[in-house]
Amino acid sequence: MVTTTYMEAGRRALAEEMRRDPTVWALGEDLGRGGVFGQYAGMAEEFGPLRISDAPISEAAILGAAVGAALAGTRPVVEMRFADFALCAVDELVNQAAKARYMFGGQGGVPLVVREPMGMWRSSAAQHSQSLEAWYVHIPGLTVVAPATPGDNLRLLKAAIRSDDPVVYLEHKDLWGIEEELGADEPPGELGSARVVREGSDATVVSWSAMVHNVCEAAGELAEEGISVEVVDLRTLWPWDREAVLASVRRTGRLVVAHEAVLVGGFGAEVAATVSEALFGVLKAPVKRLGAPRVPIPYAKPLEDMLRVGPDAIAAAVRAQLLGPSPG
Amino acid sequence: MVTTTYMEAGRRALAEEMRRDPTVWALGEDLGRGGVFGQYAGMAEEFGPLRISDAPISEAAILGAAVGAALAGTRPVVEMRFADFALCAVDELVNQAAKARYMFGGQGGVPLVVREPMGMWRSSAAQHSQSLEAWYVHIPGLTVVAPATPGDNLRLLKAAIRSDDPVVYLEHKDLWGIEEELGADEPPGELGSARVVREGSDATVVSWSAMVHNVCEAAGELAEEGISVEVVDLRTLWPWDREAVLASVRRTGRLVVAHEAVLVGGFGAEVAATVSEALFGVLKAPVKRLGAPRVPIPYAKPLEDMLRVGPDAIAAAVRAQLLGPSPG
Amino acid sequence: MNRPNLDLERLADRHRRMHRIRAFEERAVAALEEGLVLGAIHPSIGQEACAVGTVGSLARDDLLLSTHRGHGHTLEKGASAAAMMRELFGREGGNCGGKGGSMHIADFSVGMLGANGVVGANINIAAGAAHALRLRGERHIVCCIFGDGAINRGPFLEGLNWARVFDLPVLFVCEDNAYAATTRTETMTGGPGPAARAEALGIPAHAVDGNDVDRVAEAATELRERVLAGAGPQFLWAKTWRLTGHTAVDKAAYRDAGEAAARWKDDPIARAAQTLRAHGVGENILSGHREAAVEEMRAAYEEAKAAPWPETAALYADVQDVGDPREAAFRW
Amino acid sequence: MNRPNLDLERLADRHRRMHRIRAFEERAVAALEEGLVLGAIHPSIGQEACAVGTVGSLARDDLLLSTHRGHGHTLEKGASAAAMMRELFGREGGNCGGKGGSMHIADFSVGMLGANGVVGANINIAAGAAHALRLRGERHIVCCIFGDGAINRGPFLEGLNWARVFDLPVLFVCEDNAYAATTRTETMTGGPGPAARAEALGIPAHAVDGNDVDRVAEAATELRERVLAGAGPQFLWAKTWRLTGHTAVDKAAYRDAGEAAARWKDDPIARAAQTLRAHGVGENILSGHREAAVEEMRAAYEEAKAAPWPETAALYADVQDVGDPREAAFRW
Ligand SMILES: Cc1ncc(C[n+]2csc(CCOP(=O)(O)OP(=O)(O)O)c2C)c(N)n1
Ligand SMILES: Cc1ncc(C[n+]2csc(CCOP(=O)(O)OP(=O)(O)O)c2C)c(N)n1
Ligand SMILES: [Mg+2]
Ligand SMILES: [Mg+2]
Repeated sequence: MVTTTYMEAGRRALAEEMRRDPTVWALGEDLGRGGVFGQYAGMAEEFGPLRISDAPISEAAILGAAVGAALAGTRPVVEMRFADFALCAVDELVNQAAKARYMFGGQGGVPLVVREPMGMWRSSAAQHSQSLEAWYVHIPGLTVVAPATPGDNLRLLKAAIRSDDPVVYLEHKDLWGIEEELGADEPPGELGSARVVREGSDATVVSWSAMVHNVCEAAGELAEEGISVEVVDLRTLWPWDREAVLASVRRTGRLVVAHEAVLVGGFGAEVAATVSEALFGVLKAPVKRLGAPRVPIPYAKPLEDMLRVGPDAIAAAVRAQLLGPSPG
Repeated sequence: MVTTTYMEAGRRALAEEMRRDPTVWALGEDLGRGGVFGQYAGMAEEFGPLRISDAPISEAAILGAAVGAALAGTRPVVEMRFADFALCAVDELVNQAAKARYMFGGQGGVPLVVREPMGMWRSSAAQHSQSLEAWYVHIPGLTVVAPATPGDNLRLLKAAIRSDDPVVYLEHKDLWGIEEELGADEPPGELGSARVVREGSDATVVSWSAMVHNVCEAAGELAEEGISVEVVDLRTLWPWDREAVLASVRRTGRLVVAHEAVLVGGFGAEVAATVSEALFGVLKAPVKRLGAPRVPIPYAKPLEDMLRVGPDAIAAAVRAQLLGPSPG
Repeated sequence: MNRPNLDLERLADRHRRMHRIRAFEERAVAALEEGLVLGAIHPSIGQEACAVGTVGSLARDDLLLSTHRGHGHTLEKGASAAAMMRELFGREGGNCGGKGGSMHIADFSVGMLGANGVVGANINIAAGAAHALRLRGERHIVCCIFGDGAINRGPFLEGLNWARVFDLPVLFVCEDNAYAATTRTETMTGGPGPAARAEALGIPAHAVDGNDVDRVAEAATELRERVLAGAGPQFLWAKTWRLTGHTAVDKAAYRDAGEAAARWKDDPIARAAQTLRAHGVGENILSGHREAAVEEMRAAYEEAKAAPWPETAALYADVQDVGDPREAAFRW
Repeated sequence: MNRPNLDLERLADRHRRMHRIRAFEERAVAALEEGLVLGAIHPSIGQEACAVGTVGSLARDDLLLSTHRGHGHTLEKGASAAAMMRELFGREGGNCGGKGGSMHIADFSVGMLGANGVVGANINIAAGAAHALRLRGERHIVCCIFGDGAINRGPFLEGLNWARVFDLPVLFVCEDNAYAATTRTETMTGGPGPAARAEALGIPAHAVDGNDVDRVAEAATELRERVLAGAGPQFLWAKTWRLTGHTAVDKAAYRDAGEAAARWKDDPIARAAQTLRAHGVGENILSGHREAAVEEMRAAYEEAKAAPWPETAALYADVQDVGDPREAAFRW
């Protein structure tokens, strides 16, 4: 077992896949010097500049070229630097990558991974902090992954690279440094399978990415009060593990969905709508969503912090659930 | 009263606003020859090429320039031709237009309207048919409008042009030809107010844009069976008229939300999640969402038609609601 | 005109192939009027010399990325006219199983990786396909065709720069038909145009009379050789004219009827025929090309008309390997 | 060096202003190390001649669009250093109320319409601002500054083409510091570079030694005059060098220490000082500039440190006029 950070896990996944499959390569700005967060440190040295390829500041070309390279038989891993910059290449992702296999009637596939470091991180303000996973889930053809732990980052990035379809792979910048003991041989994970992080009987809390850690903290707090929370980490948002969530909520009768993204139109709405419909009559309380208010992300730390869904808010939402429904 | 098409209503709204306010202007490809659907017919003749401005095939520049022109004191109305091409200008809309007022601490505003003809229309296939309203609702700073009738297109486009914030204005291509009698003097509508198209007592059906017409058809059918449906047209998706929807569902106890967009992650999820939470215990049946399966839009008409949420599907969903909840 | 390299047989063959494209599109336009072609189509009538000259000069293993106006390119790359017609009709057995239509036509079996409904989007894709060829050590080229309107989109800069920086085997072809939809492209284009822009990005550019099929073919062949020889990306600017409307239903009323009439005199098919005639090729051969093409496309039309619609299951096929596309839509 | 137009007083003033920028950024870097500046900052140390030469040559009513590396531009346009420091600290009274930070700094009261966190995004915005000036019949110009890395983004082509086609009053300035983050820009740039690309889009381009503040100012002044006179957009390519890392925490270990040391000898402030010294300007004046600047920024720093955080209500202010941003998040 090796102590491995979330960042190192991503590096390891890519390196192991590149050793295994010569058609895997990575492209993005500054990769030759290790990438902007150091996620590619040492890789150009091992794999050379052709397979760990620098790129001009041309997001549309980075993603568009990856589409072409995928159609022509390679497996590009695209580094977008910040999820926000992926907005410079949306036609390439949504109109091209996601639809090519379908529009061409299955003649070709687009096995590419788009790594998009997401989320709030150190007062990065409105153009460097967004969480837009809900957008990608809405687009047919895209697989969407948002790992919360080093182990999942290792295993799911491998799975993403082996997928024959385009995968939007969202790493959370706030998680780069977290650590986990990982084995020398970690096989690819399964896309679409959730993880029950903690079992519980009074309420289920569903989340993904960095939010999972806040949820765990809240669950710990609540345990001390005698409230038993089941924590489900979705890990993959498309496909999402509906069965696991429904099974959990069937047992607990209560659901809170928490995410960092803006609440309105967030992926929590999909989870809440699905569960509210499927478990109507089973739910003991209305499904509660937690997310950011609908404001751009401000710079000043106290304001930024107000946007965060912290352990306290999560714990409060669970407690409120246990009090039963509020009058409609 | 004048018989007015949905398309003509848009033209009239823009012309009336341009006559009223010299800072209003429109820009987009082919506008000088009336625009791709004829929505700008005759306007270059009245207002000249400076105010009805042609543009190169540069969607990023069209929208980006509109942001600059709005920051510098004019009110640009951007024509995106097909909502799908707006994906070539997402940074400009989401990272720039939507956030400028906030990031700059209120120093400047971005009063622009982005007209995006949306939706399925005559086998236009995967890159000319999308409905992505859910994306825009998720973005702080954007107002989102999707009118269903000529009258609303006239009144709400005026309101959008007078708004001091960026408005994503989604006209449905399938509605261009529908007609309504409109007065000579139609004041701007109110952004954020829904319209009860038809009153009813057994179930509420919420929709917007072209889907409203299918819902009305279904309601007519159901009326013959003795089922009384209240039809709510949201008209504006952000802000959306939560109060009107809740008031209606409080009375009927049942809700179906229908939209043309992909169901997963569609705006229907927001409506369903909100109502399921707010009216827990009041609902007589689980909120039912109707939307497209998660596939790119195919070309062949029989396949395209399979994606459509038609009056029959809506009627069936309402009937199922009246049978009560299915077992969870 | 001085024709040092005139090869009558070759020109005759090109004349025949241009007629195939013309006949395919005339058939498709008629079928659209009948309601059999479902979506919009963009005829390349008047531009056939570009298709035959450029795509006809590629090897089968070369890759091709085309545009919304890509019937001619696709035919020349080797796709079956019958399969293409079925695709335009949205039928089973279309190249894309009826799911793409004219704007997304593709035939991967002959290296045609797709038309594109988004102007300019094929440029970055082409650069990336060439990147893959390089990574895989394959000695082919990628040919990327786009219109004069596409040079005003960002991907033109990004994709050409990409190909230059990574020294990729791409032949870029700007098929300049003077219009972008209803807009005279030059009114929306700053500077001297396509070639200057390519050169400024470090890519050698060559202008050619796009209505002279032999000249286009010579230029394309020569540039393809250079690309294969490792000279890096090359740029061909073929000047032609769009003889009909932007789409099949566009009457092009925004342009001068006189000019259109004059341009018809420059019809590349007529020009090739004139040269052939001047060199003694018989009228029967020339009209034979036309008739054979018309007959081929009539047969393709009949076949397409008789073809069944795609199976219902096709709706959910080839979306992606994981996840159920019907999810939620019909589930609970 | 031959200095026909040397105006000692003017150069001295420019020297003083360059020192203000330098001192502001040195203060900000120190404050970042203390944890007082919250987000990333991109110092323009070594590039002050570009800011003073270009922005210093604008009129107050001219508009300016800048980049992530925009402190110098913003100061020169007339923003208060104290307000800027408060912004970097995320405090009340910052130019953007603490909601923007360094990458979104703006001061609309002096025509500075914003830094930008997205490389190249300011180019189309600038073209549009100029479009508005034209529509409103105002006789000002828009100045748009971007880096050498931005010329590889699509908006460079689209925005410059836009300005040319509509003949807009924009002065584009490429502040070429040889790097884009850790990348030597020339390795990712096809063709001869910024000027050639501008020219290919029909915009006259002019290269200038970006470390010679007088030359930059002369060129900018002249080009601004041309723009005002109706000559259409102009392009200035100012070649400089980034003396420190990409961000304040970047040690720039990826580049040769020798080169950096050599480049420090070309420090534009030192160069101006040398000229002034050679023409008899006293050491006390020169060091006075530095000291006054340091003192001004120390005061700005103290003031910012003492400033309160923004009020809680600021979180929900200035999102948009309609709709409740707290909606749903806290409602039911
Ligand atoms: C990004 C984008 N913008 C606009 C359109 C609509 N459109 C389709 S074809 C066309 C004209 C293209 O002109 P050009 O590139 O010269 O090709 P041509 O049609 O002349 O072959 C336009 C504007 C589009 N398909 N994609
Ligand atoms: C679209 C986009 N891609 C990438 C980045 C990350 N980034 C920030 S600054 C920078 C380098 C910019 O280089 P240049 O334009 O030369 O400006 P400089 O930093 O040298 O002033 C990069 C890549 C970004 N902000 N926006
Ligand atoms: Mg054209
Ligand atoms: Mg630079």
